[in-house]
Amino acid sequence: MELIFEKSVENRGCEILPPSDVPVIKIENRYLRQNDLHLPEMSETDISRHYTELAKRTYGINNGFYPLGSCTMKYNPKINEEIAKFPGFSNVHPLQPVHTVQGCLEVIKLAEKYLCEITGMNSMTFQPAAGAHGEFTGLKLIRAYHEERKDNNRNEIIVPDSAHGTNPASAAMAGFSVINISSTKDGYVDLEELKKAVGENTAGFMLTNPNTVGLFDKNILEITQIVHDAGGLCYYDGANLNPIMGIARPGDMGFDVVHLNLHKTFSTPHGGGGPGGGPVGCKSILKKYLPAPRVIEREEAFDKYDLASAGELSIGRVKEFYGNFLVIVKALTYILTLGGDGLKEASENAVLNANYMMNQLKDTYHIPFAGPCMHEFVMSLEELKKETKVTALDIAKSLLDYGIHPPTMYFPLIVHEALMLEPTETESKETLDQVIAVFKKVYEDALNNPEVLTGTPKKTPIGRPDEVTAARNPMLRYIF
Amino acid sequence: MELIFEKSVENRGCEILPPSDVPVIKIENRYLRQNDLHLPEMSETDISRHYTELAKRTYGINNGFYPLGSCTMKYNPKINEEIAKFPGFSNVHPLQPVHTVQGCLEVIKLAEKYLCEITGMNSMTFQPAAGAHGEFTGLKLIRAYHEERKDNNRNEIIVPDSAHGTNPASAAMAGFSVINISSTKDGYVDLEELKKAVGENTAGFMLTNPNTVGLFDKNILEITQIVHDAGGLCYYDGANLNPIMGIARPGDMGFDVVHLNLHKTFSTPHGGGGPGGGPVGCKSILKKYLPAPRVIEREEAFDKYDLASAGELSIGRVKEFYGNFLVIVKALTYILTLGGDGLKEASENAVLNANYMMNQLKDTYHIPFAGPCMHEFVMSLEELKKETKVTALDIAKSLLDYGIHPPTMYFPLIVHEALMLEPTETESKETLDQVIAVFKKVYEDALNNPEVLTGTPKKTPIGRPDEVTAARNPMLRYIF
Amino acid sequence: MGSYVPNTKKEQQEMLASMGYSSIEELFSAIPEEVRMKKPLDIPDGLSEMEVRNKLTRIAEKNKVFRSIFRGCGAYNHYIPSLVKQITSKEEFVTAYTPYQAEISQGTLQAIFEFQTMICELTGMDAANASVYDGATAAAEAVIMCREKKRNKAVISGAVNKEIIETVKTYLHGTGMEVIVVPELDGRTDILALEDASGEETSCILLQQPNYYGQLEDLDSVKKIADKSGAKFIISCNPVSLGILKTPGEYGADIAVGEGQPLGLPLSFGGPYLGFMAATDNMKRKLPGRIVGETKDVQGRRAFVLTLQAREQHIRREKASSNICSNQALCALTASVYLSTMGRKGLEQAAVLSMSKAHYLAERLCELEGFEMFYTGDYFNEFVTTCKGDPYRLMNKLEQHGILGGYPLSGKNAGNILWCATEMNSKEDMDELIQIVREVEE
Amino acid sequence: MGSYVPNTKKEQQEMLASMGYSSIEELFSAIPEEVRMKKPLDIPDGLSEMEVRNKLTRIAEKNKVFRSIFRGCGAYNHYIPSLVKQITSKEEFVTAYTPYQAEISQGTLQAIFEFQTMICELTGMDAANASVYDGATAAAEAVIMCREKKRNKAVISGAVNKEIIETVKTYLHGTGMEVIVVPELDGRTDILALEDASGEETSCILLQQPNYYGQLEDLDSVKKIADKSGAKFIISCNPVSLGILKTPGEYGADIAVGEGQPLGLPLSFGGPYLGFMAATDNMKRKLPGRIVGETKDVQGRRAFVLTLQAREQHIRREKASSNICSNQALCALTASVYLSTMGRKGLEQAAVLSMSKAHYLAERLCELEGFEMFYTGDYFNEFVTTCKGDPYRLMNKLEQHGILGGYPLSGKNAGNILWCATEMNSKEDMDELIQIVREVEE
Repeated sequence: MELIFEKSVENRGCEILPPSDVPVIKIENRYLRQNDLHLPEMSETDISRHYTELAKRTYGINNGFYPLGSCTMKYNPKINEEIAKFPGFSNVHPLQPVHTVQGCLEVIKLAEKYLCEITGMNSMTFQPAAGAHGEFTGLKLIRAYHEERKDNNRNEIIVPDSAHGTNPASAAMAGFSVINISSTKDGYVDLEELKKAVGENTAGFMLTNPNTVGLFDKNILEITQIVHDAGGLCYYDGANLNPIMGIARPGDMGFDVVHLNLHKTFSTPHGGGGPGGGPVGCKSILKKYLPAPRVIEREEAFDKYDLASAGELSIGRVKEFYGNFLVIVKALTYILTLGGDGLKEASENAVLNANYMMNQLKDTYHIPFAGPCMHEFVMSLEELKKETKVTALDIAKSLLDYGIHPPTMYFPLIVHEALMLEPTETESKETLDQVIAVFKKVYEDALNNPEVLTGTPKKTPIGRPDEVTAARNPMLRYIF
Repeated sequence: MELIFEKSVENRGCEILPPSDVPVIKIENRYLRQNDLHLPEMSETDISRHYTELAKRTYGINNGFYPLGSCTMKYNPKINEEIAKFPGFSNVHPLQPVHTVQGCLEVIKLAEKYLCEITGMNSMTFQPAAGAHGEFTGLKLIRAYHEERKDNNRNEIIVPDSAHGTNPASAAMAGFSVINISSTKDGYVDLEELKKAVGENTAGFMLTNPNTVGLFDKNILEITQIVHDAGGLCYYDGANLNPIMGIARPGDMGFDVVHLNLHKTFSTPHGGGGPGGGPVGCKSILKKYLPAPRVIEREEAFDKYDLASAGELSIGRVKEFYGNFLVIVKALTYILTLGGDGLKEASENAVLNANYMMNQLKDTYHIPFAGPCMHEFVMSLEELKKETKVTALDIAKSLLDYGIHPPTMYFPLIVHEALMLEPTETESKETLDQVIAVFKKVYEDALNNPEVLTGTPKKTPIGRPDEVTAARNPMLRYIF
Repeated sequence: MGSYVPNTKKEQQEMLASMGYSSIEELFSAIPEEVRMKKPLDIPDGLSEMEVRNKLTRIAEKNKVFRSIFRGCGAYNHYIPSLVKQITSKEEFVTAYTPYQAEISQGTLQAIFEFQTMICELTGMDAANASVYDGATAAAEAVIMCREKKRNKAVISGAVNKEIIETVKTYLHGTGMEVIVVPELDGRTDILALEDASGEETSCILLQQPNYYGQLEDLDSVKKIADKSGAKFIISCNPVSLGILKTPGEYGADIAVGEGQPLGLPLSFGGPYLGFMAATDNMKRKLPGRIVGETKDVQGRRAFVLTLQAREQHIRREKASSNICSNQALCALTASVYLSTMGRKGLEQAAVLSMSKAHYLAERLCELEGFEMFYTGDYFNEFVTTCKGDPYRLMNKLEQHGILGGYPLSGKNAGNILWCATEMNSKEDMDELIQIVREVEE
Repeated sequence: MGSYVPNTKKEQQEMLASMGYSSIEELFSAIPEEVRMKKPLDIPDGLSEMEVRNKLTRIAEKNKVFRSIFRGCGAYNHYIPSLVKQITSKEEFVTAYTPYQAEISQGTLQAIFEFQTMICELTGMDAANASVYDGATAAAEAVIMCREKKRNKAVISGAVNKEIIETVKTYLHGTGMEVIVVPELDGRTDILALEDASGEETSCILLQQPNYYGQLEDLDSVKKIADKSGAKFIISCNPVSLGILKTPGEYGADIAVGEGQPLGLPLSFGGPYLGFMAATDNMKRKLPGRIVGETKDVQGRRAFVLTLQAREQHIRREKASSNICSNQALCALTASVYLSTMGRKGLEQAAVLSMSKAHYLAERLCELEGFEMFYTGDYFNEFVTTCKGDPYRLMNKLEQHGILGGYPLSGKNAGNILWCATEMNSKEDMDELIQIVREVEE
């Protein structure tokens, strides 16, 4: 379809702002832009239609099943959105005096309290804007810890090969060397590998548990012990927290730092890529390193909450102000709605739904890791590919024609031709049954009519795009 | 697609209300319902998806061109919607004390003032909820006028055959006999017919001007004079007001009563059929008959506005409270946005767009009435039908496959195989050009491949429905 | 000046030139000089969006938004789920026209079909229409539906909301039909008077349940009277109450009508609201307004269409059953989404909570000296009490605390107050109200 | 308790039974007993939607919403058109995931492509990414982009917003890169000191335009210093100001970054905001984060995809140019819709109005005794004045009138106030402010 710039007509436009009621200031020419500014010149009618068309070419959770493994695409409650739009939250300047933002500070403090309880941590910062940002922040805490102890050789972060790509990337960004270790064939941390990897250079170890193949690592206490014994700290990647709320806590597993993805576990929307929320929780030993300002609570009845600035040991600021505040509001709304019991119910049903799907599909698709799984499971299309040349990608693209968002593809890297499914707890059995039928049908087609699948999708606004050309000759903007 | 009832699962649901914080009252059995109440039992996820799917199967102004003649499907500004949602408007109880609703009363009074200026009337009631409701109310005023004068034989309302169906229906509902008169071949009021029709039984005459073929009746002063001379009153159907704002006023044409369609001329949304707004304006002689309560303005600085109850001569209430209040808010927002000049600019461009389209299409389609037209024009497919058997309906349905809403079909009744186009002023030349090209293409197809058109639409969620069966064996609800 | 005209001056000139004109003015040549406006409209200059928003913000601020509302009388302060607001704001639903073009209007049509079904379920009736303007016009249309050649008297209980009675009277005036209002007795319809008023000329009997004073009527007795006189029986009902109360269908009504505002529509100073109408199978072709029916498309797929159009004005003109054209479709959609979100249990809960809160409030109020129940029958969520002092003085005091108290009645009820409670009134709020009343009246 | 779990207990049992289990508990058998929670979460019981809404309403009411705001410092109170709010509330945009599946994500992808184009246009640069977290992290990422083997010193002006400087420092700490902050002089970067600080080890020079104090920097001189030392030149800019101000591209910047909040995002107590980044063509492959490119689909139709993914963490892992995964996509969409709605003229108008209002306010303030401009250079819409008395006392007084006054500065600027104006501040509001200041300080 046409770009908005191609719909623009010179001198067309909307009348949004009034004329000036004060003398208009002209600034010296040397400060003025020389080149024309090309922005769309459009009527409201046409802007409205343009974005309506774009919305129609976008697939949201409201459009159907969205089983992206490790992404936890659960339903985003509308009440969260409504509350985040309250003027008392959205029309507040971040630098207002603290006595005028007691409500905002209460939101942050309550969120800290509840999320610490859920994770078994003692303190939390909400400044990180996303999961990867949280990882970076958490690793900075680990760095600060070793630095204060003058343990200056600890510059290695150990990461299993099943980890999300952000883990090694964050470690590198935080200035660490990354030590990759391989997993066992069952997808667990290989204790022997870990033991070999730890040592006096070990700053920390990063893990998501349940791991990226959807299994809870039963050796978790031993794992964290090994790291601790070697003088390292344990970092918990919260991407997979959804199945264990109220059931097991990273803090109790021996983790020292954790980040959460509010946009996964705590139902805030993904927004087509963001904004997210990546708060970082830590044990007491790391509290003094947290970014500032931090919300503190006092005994007083008035101005109960205040902002404390950074202590000397703080790693410093990782973002402007206090994080993606409205995302925190939404997450808190969700927590208050579900309550302690409800969070556990959510986790239980996330696991139930995943196991149900896995069980229904296991006779058709190859499931490399035996269940029960946690909230997600991985299928391997390796054998199907050998037999029929149909790839995981082809299966995924075929699903599009049934109005289903494909699972995460080709991740984790330790499984070949992987499709990783996470149905989440907000899907009903009826939806799962419908989707299961489609998965079976697609597999049938792969066996009987493989060439049909490679031509999919057919019913989407575009077919498969040429990604190679896009990367080779990047066209990254419209040229006027 | 499935009905929401078919997606319901027993005991599923949303948690909206809290448990009771007071003792729960049980009422005597004889007051209790006996039969089960079947309402959907659904999760939020599934309700959201159900209505998303329904929205996708609905065509709004944001989806594209909507040239429904006589319906004035202009752009519905978003600022109107935003303002109507202000708690200061939407959370106000209709029976609050007047000193707590001064803002609401000001909205109604301002709307009255501006709409009287636009129409050349002296007073206005906002109680009527829609155009037809306005007609009914206006006709009641006419009845009250004659009754007070003891002119008790005046029970006939004269209506031209080009009129909207609501005109005769409203007249009948208000207890009048309807006298239909035929139009001239040019679509105007036939003065001779009118002269023959008026007499001592004439209560009034209803007309829309510009008329339903899009022409301004040049004899308008003579027409209203004939009616007045016969002792009748003149009613202006405001459905076609859009082309004459700031240019000519019903009051100046000799009309005594007028209704407006806020959802046509004043940009409030049609809502898939409503709610609309059908305020009725009248000359001073009719003011005492208006429905009550009426907003009155006082000199005082505080509580400037008050509500006056019905005088003895009032026709009485035609609706609860004060009309579709939020619709009035939206219309007032629109009027304040455009201002006097802007309203005229809107009318001028409505006429320009209609003439442009007519002119571009006139060599292809048969346009029975010579231009320039006002805001709409009528095409006749009669000859095409004779030649190719392709009907106005077929042309209309073909447009659906191009993502265009068809024009009004088979109206006015005085034109055979009519298609009536009203592009409105909020469409751009580019859109008109695209649509014109489609109209020409469809005509080409009608000549060359008539059978293709009769099979249309092909790209819509359903094809042509079987309306005959629907009416013969009505299935008006889902049976559980 | 704000403007939604996209075409630039340059484009306007191009368009004119393509037709051989040089000014827009020429397009208006058909309008006689005598009716041309000689001066510009006396309406202020247009404003930018920001100015308009500021101006209307200031106007809205002149209204008081009460944090606690104990007033009903036909407009009820119920909780509106977030999902309802979100769904009914979808542009497609908001901006679409009446669904004449079924192929691209299945969304609106199916939503209405579902609405009709829900209204039938709520009321226990067989067929419903796609809405009329409000509860009062629904009642008026229902009365008109019942007209028969030799029956031209509509009997209406005086315990029906006055606004409804007035509207029915306006609708019937001049049509040859007569309205007979039967008085109420102790807050309920005087059944003996009703029996007296009903006879072979009675076309219909209209009652409201719960009635204007919140009292529950003895509708079984009314049904007997209706049957005896051969009149149709119309019940105007509160849809939330039908979450638990006996339905019009169960009472044997021929037509059920009501104000749908409690089903997810904000108070909005009185509108837009929603009139719903449902009838028995044998009266369905007399229903006014839009009706959606299920059918199949050319390929045999389920399809919905506007049906029984032969009743309607655009086909039948002066012979139509009603003149209605625009209705309250978006409000009907709102009610559907509300009922889907609340579900069976949720609606029942809303009804039980409203009734329980009202009874708690009544009990607490009547502990105060000078306050007692003015009517003694069973009631749902509204009730009338006496007031020790001047009700208006009490209301002013409550207003200072952000509370909209009950409605001070007039006429023979002058000095009394009509109270209302819903699930929105917490015990805490009610206790606060009682405390204030106590202070004022001491 | 609220719950978004659709499956009923009955269905849960059916699902378990189909797998041969009898309780959900059994599915968790892999979790060792030692790490199981022994007691329920210490979190209050869940609430119904209505209760949650009430609870958060009360919390929100503890915040003060000012009707008039004269504070900026990185968060600006601009007008947000209604259309922007409407479009960005569309569920498809709000709830979609990162557009990996291009076939069903053309909407998000095209919107980002359009965003990239608009950011390039605003900044005068060649290529932009799909957003990072905010203006501060954008600056930090830009500094990291400039790292070269022998150049590990980033030179930053002390007139840059302190939050940005702090964030850059955090990002660089421990990476072997050093941050050198060059002092400001009379509210602008000390050019001589900057020249001294820059040399062959300098990887980049970062300035802000307009700077933290609202002053306009002499960026032409900075460009010369950058060129001379061979360092990259990064400009952090206010996007609204670029409606009229010379662009980073025109100044010869290698990278332009900024906080996109002024482009249609509400103040929101500091977030979510929007970091934008644009670079010259030869640095485009060093940009962090998502980038959308245009290509064709199998049928030759225009198509958009996430591209240059070889830079990214999910492909390159520890060798990625950044770890960024989630960004601020919906905020980027908001900025796009804002810029489309405002258009070229509208953005220029926002800039001119903001600047003009600030100058009016400054002039009026400086008519008061004890108030004068602390810095004398040209400025855009922020400026620093002295204050006759205690700035905090003045702020309290203004607060009582619903006005959020300027920001009281600290450090060597203690006692001074940093003021800001935008198109939202009417002359009337500013005159009122002046009147109050006059009264307080007399």
